[in-house]
Amino acid sequence: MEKLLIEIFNLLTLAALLSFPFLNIKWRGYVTLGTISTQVIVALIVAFSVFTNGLAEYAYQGSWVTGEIPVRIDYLSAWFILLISFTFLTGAWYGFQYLKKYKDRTASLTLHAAALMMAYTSMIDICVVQNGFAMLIVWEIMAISSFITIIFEHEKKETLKAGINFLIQSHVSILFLTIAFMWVKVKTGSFDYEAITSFTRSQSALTSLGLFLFFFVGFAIKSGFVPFHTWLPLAHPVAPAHVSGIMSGVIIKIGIYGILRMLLLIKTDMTTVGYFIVTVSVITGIYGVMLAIVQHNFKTLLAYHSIENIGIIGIGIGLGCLGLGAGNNILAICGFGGALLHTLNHSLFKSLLFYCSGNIYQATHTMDIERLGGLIKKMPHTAYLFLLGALAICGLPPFNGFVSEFFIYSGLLQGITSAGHAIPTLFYLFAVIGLALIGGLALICFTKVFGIIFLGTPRDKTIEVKGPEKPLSIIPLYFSGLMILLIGVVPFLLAPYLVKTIQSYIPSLNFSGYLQLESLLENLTSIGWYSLGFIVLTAVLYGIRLLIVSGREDLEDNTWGCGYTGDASKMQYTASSFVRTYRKLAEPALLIRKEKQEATGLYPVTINQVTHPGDKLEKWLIDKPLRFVRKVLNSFAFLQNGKIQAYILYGIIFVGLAILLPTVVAKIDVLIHFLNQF
Amino acid sequence: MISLILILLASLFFMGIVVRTKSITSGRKGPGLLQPLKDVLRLLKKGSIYSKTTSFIFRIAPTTYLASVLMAILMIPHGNTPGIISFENDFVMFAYILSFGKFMTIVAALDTGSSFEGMGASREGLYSMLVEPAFFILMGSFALFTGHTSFQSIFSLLHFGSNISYMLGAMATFVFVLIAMVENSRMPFDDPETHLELTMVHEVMILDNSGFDLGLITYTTYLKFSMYGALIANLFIGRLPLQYSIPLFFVTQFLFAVAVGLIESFRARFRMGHNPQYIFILSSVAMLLFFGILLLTGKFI
Amino acid sequence: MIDILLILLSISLLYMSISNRLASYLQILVLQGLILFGTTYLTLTEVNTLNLLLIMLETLVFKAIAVPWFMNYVIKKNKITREAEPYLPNFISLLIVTLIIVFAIILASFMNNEHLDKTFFVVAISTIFTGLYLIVSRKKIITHVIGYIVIENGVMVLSLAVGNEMPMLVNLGVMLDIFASVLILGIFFNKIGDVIKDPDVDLLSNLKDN
Amino acid sequence: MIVLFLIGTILIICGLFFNKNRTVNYLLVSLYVVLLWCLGVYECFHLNQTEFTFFTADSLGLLLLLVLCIVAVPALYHGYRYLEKHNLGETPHSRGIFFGSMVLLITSCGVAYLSNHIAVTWIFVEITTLSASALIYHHRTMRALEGVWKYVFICAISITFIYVGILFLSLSMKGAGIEDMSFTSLYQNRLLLDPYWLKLSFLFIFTGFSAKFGLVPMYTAGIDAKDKAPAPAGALLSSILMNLGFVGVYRVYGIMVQTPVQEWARAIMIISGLLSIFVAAVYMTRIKNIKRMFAYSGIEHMGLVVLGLAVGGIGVYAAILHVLLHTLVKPTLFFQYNQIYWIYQSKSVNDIGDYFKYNKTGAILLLLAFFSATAMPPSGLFVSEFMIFQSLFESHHVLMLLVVVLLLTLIIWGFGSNIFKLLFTPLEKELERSRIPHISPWESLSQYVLLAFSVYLAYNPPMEMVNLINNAVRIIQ
Repeated sequence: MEKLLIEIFNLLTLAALLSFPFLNIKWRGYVTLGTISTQVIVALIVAFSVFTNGLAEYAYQGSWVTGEIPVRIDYLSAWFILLISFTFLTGAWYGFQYLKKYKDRTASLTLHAAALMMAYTSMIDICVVQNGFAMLIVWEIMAISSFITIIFEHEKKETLKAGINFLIQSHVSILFLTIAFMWVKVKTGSFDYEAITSFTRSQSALTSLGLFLFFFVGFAIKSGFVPFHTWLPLAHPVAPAHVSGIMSGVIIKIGIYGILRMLLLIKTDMTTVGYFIVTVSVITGIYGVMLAIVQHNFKTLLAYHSIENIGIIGIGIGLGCLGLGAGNNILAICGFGGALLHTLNHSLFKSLLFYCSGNIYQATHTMDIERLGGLIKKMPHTAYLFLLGALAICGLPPFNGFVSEFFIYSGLLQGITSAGHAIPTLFYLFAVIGLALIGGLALICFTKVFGIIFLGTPRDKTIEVKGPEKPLSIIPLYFSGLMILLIGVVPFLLAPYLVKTIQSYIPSLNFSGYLQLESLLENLTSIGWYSLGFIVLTAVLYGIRLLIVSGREDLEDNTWGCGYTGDASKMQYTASSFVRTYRKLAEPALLIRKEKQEATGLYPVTINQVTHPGDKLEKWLIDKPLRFVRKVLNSFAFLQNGKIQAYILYGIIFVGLAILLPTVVAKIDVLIHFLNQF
Repeated sequence: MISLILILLASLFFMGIVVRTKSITSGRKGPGLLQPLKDVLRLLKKGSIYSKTTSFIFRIAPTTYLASVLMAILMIPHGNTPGIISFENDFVMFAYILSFGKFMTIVAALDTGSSFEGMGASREGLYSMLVEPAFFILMGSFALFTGHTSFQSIFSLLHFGSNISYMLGAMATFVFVLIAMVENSRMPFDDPETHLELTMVHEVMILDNSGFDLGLITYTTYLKFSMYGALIANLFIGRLPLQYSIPLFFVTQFLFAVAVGLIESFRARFRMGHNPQYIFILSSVAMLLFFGILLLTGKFI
Repeated sequence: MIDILLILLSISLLYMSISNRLASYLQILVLQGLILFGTTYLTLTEVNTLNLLLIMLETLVFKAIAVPWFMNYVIKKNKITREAEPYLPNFISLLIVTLIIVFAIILASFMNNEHLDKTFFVVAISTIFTGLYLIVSRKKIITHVIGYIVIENGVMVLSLAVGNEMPMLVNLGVMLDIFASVLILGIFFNKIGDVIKDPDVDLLSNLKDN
Repeated sequence: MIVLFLIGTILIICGLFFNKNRTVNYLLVSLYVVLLWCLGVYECFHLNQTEFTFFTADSLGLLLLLVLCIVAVPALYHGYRYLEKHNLGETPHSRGIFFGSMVLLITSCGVAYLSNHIAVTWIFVEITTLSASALIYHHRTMRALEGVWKYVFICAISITFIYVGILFLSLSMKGAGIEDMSFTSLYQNRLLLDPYWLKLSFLFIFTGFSAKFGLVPMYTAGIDAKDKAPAPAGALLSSILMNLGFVGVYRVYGIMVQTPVQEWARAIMIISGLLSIFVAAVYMTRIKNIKRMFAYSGIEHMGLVVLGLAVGGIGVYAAILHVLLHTLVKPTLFFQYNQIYWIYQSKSVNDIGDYFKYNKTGAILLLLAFFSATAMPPSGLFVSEFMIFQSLFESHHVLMLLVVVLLLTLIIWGFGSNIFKLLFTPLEKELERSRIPHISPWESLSQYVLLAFSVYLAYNPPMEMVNLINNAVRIIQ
């Protein structure tokens, strides 16, 4: 059953690709849309049937290079299939509208469509295939096709630059994975995932830890843990909005999937792993949001927020590992549950936010927050959807972000109360503080984004906003928005699937564990209801207010300007001035170039100040080493200097050294030996 | 239920007491205790004026602000008797609900496109961000202390037996008081009565609110005060029976109000630029508290 | 007798390293050709006569007469300046060639092979490397060709060392000699000579990547 | 059969030289292709049978001969397309020379694979030099002249080196009193040979072959040759000619194994391989001439091959596989280069771009070929590269593995930034549509087939191939 479905799933893409040459561009678009939609349906069927009927497993007879290729669809795979498919659904529909602007560029569109389908297919395959070698191949197909989708607007220089950066970094990640799988292959002679388990079981915890680290780095590059995050802020702004949405929604989540999968397979000292992951994640989260706040380009900003959310997910994962290590079920449940749920939630609201940013970009043709303002009047739907997403990503009730963060919080607090010793207690507290800080910073960031972009008055009069919003560019967004609200209000609908997925980590869930799980789920339910209650309360209060003030006449006038009655739009708070106080605090952690002119002379002159936010880690970990390597390489550029004498000289040197060096070394050895005798 | 009623009652007189204290200390015969409430009622009766640049956000913000605070109040227990809403880790929701209200007020301030309100908005956001860790550390240490993670169970199990714990209680009170000060943006972090917008935090955010909305916001501030008052009171109520606990509650609220009044009349406002570091002191104090409790529970081995 | 010839050969190398004029290079080539002629005759005692004749003919006609004459012709035809234009001063060249010979002797000292007369080995190696050195250290293309011929002579000497057992290899050497020299000289005369007057390597260093 | 083949070839070549008629030329070339395939098929059925005392189709030779048969067809076909497009100064005579030397090159490579006697191999190496030089000098330009001069001179030196190496080998045989110089006898008596001379001979032979093989130290002239030769010829130079070098080194290294010299030989090869990859990295990251870039990528791959060969274990298998796949993949780049040049009339990255707009089929092919040549999965080379890494890993050369991986990443970066510039970046000034020749998608068919074939061979290798490779590996173990 599943086998058939998965094969259909793959064949659909193939068929669509083969049909392309015979279609005109319009139909290619329709075919792509249709294919992805049907694929989503198929994938969802697979996922749900797995959730209902239990694991599906079958194998292909691979060649002797790959060995047998087992395909296992367990709850984890199903969970990820679920969220990937959903994001791709909205992404494809939104992208269909988004790309209508470019319909004259048939070639690029075709390539893009093909790559999009391939990306989706390969990602689902990654979730199901369980053979290291095959996985490497689909993994790289995924990377390559997503690279092609990213460089859609390839006539821009920075697009290509960012794209190549993405390609190289994902290649580095695949190198790490290759070495890790090779390691297992050399030791066990099999690419099957189960070999990893048997191998790590037989090895010392330290070796397994090393293996895990290789896997972790490989996947962390894809999912953007600090310090491997540098490709995200470059790739997201240049990609088309729907691709950014998909990329930040699911492509980076594939990395999370990998890490979760490896945690299922690798048997090692989970406590150490937990400490490691939590530390990395807290740093990731805080660093991401700290940089997000000072960005001017809203897509870059959202990209940094993806890093932050990866941090939150990571905290969940680490917590789960600590739970496993300490044999504390409730911790493991909260940790992995929070992580899985937040993965889903983030894929929802982040894609929503990116689609909104796409609408903004297409209406105003700028991504610079500083130039925007008052868009809520021109594009209300986008504005309110963005607000929804913003509240959700800040983890505020009654939206889904809060649910998953609550999960993690309760796990951490559980840890604090149950940990037997000072060090772990402090560690959990440190994580709690991290989460709290992340929340607060996110609040600043999104009040800034929403307030500056949508509210007030336009800060740059030259931008004319192209309205009205197309229905197709809104409907997918409402779809995600609905899901966000649903998960926020009735999270227990997801509970059965979530519980099954979590249980794959805690195979032996004893009775007390079940009780705790139950209580947790009750909590979940109550949160949902209270959130709903909060909505109702607000509504009621607003209703009362309306009733009371209905009789009265409201006056309209300019904003109070302290006596100044002229056009104050230039005097509004800008994004940078909004975060100035924060920037002053965070200066040491950031890398901000300021271009500042001082007003001189007696008479008023126009001066302006610009800040360019940079990335300290990128500067120190990527740029400088790369520059150094380039320098070293270029210093050898004399080799091919066109002089035939030199060419022959190389031969002589090679032969000469090959003859001389060993003898000389031997002689030196003899000398040393001789000297040692005294 | 009971805590809700008590807090609502307290909120009626709280600001009056504060004002009265200030006037007495400055040697004036101040207004009656109910004067602030009357102001609010007067505002509620008025019609309002809206800026042309504002949108629906601006109109709904005050309501959500009030709603968030009410929602938060519903979670506060009275000693042993739980609040209307009570579940494990409810204080997490408490904090996040409050920040929801804050989000809306900040956004509303930006909605006016004024050249001042952004200032207040950004400061408000920053300060609340800085306060949040303090609150969580505090609750975390209580959780560690009592082994439970909901307001009700925490407060019912808080008992100050040894000398250290008295000290801890004092520290907790101190932190809570200061958190309340920041959250309500009063002295010494913000001077609501200054005449200069550039130096205000909260008041400058609501420059453009008028009439009913302004009334709502003002009253919400009172509510918030009494809410924190209730939290502080809960520190001492513990498992006391009602006939003792209710008077104790009001005494605490009264002392809190007087304290606020005294601080406002004798302290000068911090320099705006230095506020962050002062606010962060809270977190450090809370950390100390945490360590103290680690000592108490004997987890330092 | 053979040793004397061989030593003469290496002395000619020394002379070559310090001589400046192309003419003297050609004379040395002629000399080396003759020396090889002699050595071949004296060494290959066990090869059948026809083969021996062939080889000796090659050494005499090709090495000692044809090639030098051709070169001379080219130099005249293209009016190549008669200077060798080395990169390094002659003194250092002399030093280096001496070092090469010493190096060859040291190398020979390592081997423990009674089947080979070490003189052949030493002279051959030093000739080959001197030829390489000449190519590397001189500017003109024509000196490259000369250097190459010198290398060939060295190879010839080496092949003579095994000539008695494996005449086939010597023939191969001869073949290589003719083949490569013809190829190189062919290109040289037909093409480069016409295209570039006073051929100088610097004119042929456009294909490069730095 | 070999003899027939040689005679037939010689006749065909003479025909090509002297005939002036186009159709006759076609006929002769197609006849030759038939002859070549006949040889290939024949040798399939006469594995390990010595004929004419000097030629044995052992498994390695057979494998290489077969890929040669495959590559030769598109190479000759594209030769025709090339001559038609570049008809400036194309005379029947020059065409005759061109195809004559193509045929000569292919033949000499093919026969050299099969030869079981080092001296015979050497002779055919000389002949390849001759034919290659004729091809390089096909455009009678100053640059071409320079290229051919350097190539001929360096090759002359290198074959002299090989010859010297052979002499040393014979000296070591003399010590052991062996007369027969064929590889089989050498393999049998490898332990009797005198290590001292063996060392020297390996050193000289390796250095000599490195010119054909495309390795440090003598790779230099090869780059210019591949750059200057017409693209179809360049394709041959960078595939089957490099294989010739590989065969030579492989067989000679086969003599060294199990002798005391082996470790030393390994060291030599490893050093040379690493240096080659390094050199490739140096130039791939800075070079702007795409044709030379393809040539350098060949250097990189050969570096990997020789590493695998030296490290041993599964590396030897991987090395052979890598060579085979590289022979299929690399020519596609050169064939595609033809189309690029027709459109832009330039080979410098600076004045070409947006290829995707002008020639979609070719552009997609180039994209695929890029992924194949950089050994990113799902390309075929990934498999062999994976195995080479694995052999490095197994033999505990982890540090070396990391260095290689780093260099390869840099290479991909340089390669990629050029290729994507070429594919996607719009030009400063658009080409006027009239000047762009229309290129039919069928032009790229052969490349697609080759790439597909390489992927197939890599991921689903037919058992026969696996067995052949394993037999070839036995020489080393």
